[in-house]
Amino acid sequence: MNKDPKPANDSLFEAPPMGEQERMVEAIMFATAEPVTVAELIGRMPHGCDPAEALAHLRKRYDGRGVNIIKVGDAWAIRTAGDLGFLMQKETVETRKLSRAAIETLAIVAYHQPVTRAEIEEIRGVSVSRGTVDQLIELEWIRFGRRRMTPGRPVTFVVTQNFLDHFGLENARDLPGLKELRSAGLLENRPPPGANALGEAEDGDDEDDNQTELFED
Amino acid sequence: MNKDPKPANDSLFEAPPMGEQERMVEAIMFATAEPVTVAELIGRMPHGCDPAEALAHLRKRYDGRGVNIIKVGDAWAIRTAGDLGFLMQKETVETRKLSRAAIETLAIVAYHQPVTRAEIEEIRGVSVSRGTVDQLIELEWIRFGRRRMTPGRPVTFVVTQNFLDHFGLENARDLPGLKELRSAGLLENRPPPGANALGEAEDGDDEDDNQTELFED
Amino acid sequence: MPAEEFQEDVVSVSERVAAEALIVDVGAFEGPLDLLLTLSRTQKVDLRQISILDLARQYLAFVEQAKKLRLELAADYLVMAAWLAFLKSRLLLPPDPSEEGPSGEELAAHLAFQLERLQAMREAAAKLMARDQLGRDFFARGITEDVQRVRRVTYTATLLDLMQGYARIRTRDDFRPFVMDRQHVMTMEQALERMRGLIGFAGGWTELVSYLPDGWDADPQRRRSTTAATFAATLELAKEGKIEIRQGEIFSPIQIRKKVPDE
Repeated sequence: MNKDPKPANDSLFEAPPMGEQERMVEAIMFATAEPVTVAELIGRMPHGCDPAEALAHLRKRYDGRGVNIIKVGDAWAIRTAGDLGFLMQKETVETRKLSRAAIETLAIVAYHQPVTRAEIEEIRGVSVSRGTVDQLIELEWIRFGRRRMTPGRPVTFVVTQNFLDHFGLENARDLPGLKELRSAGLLENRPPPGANALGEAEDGDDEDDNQTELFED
Repeated sequence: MNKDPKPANDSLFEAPPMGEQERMVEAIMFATAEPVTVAELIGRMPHGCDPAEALAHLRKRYDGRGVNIIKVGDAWAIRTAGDLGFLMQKETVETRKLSRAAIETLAIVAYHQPVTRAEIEEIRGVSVSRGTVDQLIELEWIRFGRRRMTPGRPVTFVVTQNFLDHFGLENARDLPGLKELRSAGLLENRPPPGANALGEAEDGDDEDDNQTELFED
Repeated sequence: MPAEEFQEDVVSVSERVAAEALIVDVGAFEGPLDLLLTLSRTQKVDLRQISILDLARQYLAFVEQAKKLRLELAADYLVMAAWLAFLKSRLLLPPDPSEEGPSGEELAAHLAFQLERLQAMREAAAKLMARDQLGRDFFARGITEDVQRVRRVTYTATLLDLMQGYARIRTRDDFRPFVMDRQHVMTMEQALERMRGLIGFAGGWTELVSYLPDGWDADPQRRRSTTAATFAATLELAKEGKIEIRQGEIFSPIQIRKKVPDE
């Protein structure tokens, strides 16, 4: 016999005070290594809570501390302060060294997204090996975006939240030097004057068609 | 590419201020996958630091917060505050239809209250399992009524306010009688052929009247 | 500077290229555009002010050298060489108004753009990799707690369920769901067995109705069931080649007769 004085429906009750909500957000954020969205917080906290406001308070509280609350895309995460990395050698995970091709491809996806394979190849001047793309996808730094509405409907690549998290970016607009590159016109997709100036653009396109088929399901 | 402004040999310099040390302890405790001992902290922090003191400060700082610094053996760890453990559970509510036995039992309680278990069994023609009654009580749809003043003083069951709320009834007398059920097409219009198996329903439609009496008080 | 560090191998190659006129080391380049970018460095000017004409000359000289040394150049290097030779002639000769397509200047400008863009992306990549990185410079929570999933089951019922439940009890005998009334049903198997015995006598066309068993035609339910079963049985027999079926027109009586084996 459940003599619970409270009816089942929490929404009848007031949300906990903001200080309590802040504690709740703090607990949830500390519990996980992954960034947490406000929607997730809402889902886990009692009815009527305002995690966005609690987050703002919490963020201020951790300002200048050993760990900070940072924004990653549309999610939030606690990360150690950047200046304390030297203490953490023990935690450093030796990551696979990325090839130059992979690093450049990653940068092109980040700065030009959404970008097709053909466009990456056009920028780098060489074909992009499957392994390079696979490696970046496996790292969960890039993912497939929408198909481009051009002939062949090529698939595009965009960077992920993991990418933002890894490089400590709030969002892709914060990429270093993005504004300068844009104002210099270097992020434009300028078609070569006349057709297939480099003679290899043709191959690139073909490749893309093949690839498109591969991803069709 | 760690732009550490400090030279490699720390020992020549003074230990960082306590506030800094606190940040360091905080970052290490946050990022380390296991509880950390003071000895480990000493080993990882710059020369001359006093992690024990920093830890004491930090501990105070987290007092009453969403996460606390707690002692695990002779090591220290950041853990969710005990009262917030419920946030680490995600409740998924699954709604299931009540079993036929439970619905029938509930219906009998509603139409015949106050009713004893023996009466329910007599009406249903089968025994009522303890689980079914418990389930209805747990749902707060039925509760114990007064004991019947008959030999053995059996306990009776009545429906609750929750029951009325759930089914949108003002009171149990609002439940439609057999006649109404029939005219609403919920019963076949044909009168039961021959005698009723329950022996008590031979009065057919008169039953409704009986039932009404039951609710008269 | 991290950008330099990132470019290290390229820089050293370009230095050698500058110092020793031309050493053909194609393996160090990622294709013709990369080679062109490296060569452009020897001009020691801003990429925006680069002389594409000089660059084309340098590249062609590179390819000549490779040929002299009998080195195999990949096809795309040769394609680029041909294209640059064409570009060179366009840039040197006065424009021919009869010729269609983009001018030499336009083509040169685009090549300069491509080089500048590639260079810019390389610098951007270096800046990106120089950022603090998760798990290297800053860190996520080491001791994570999993969210436990707790499943809570709530039960529900509607007023209709309740009323129907009650009605079901009170009128139990009205409802006989799930009990097939075998008394009034003839199965196809039963009909088939019966027909097999009878068909031997059906030499001529006989109406199907006449095969219905006695005592099944009074009750409509029984009649329906036996008609359906018998008809299904005759179809089965026709399929086996034992009988023939005919019907004059729609809704007219169905007739059957035994099929003579040698027919």
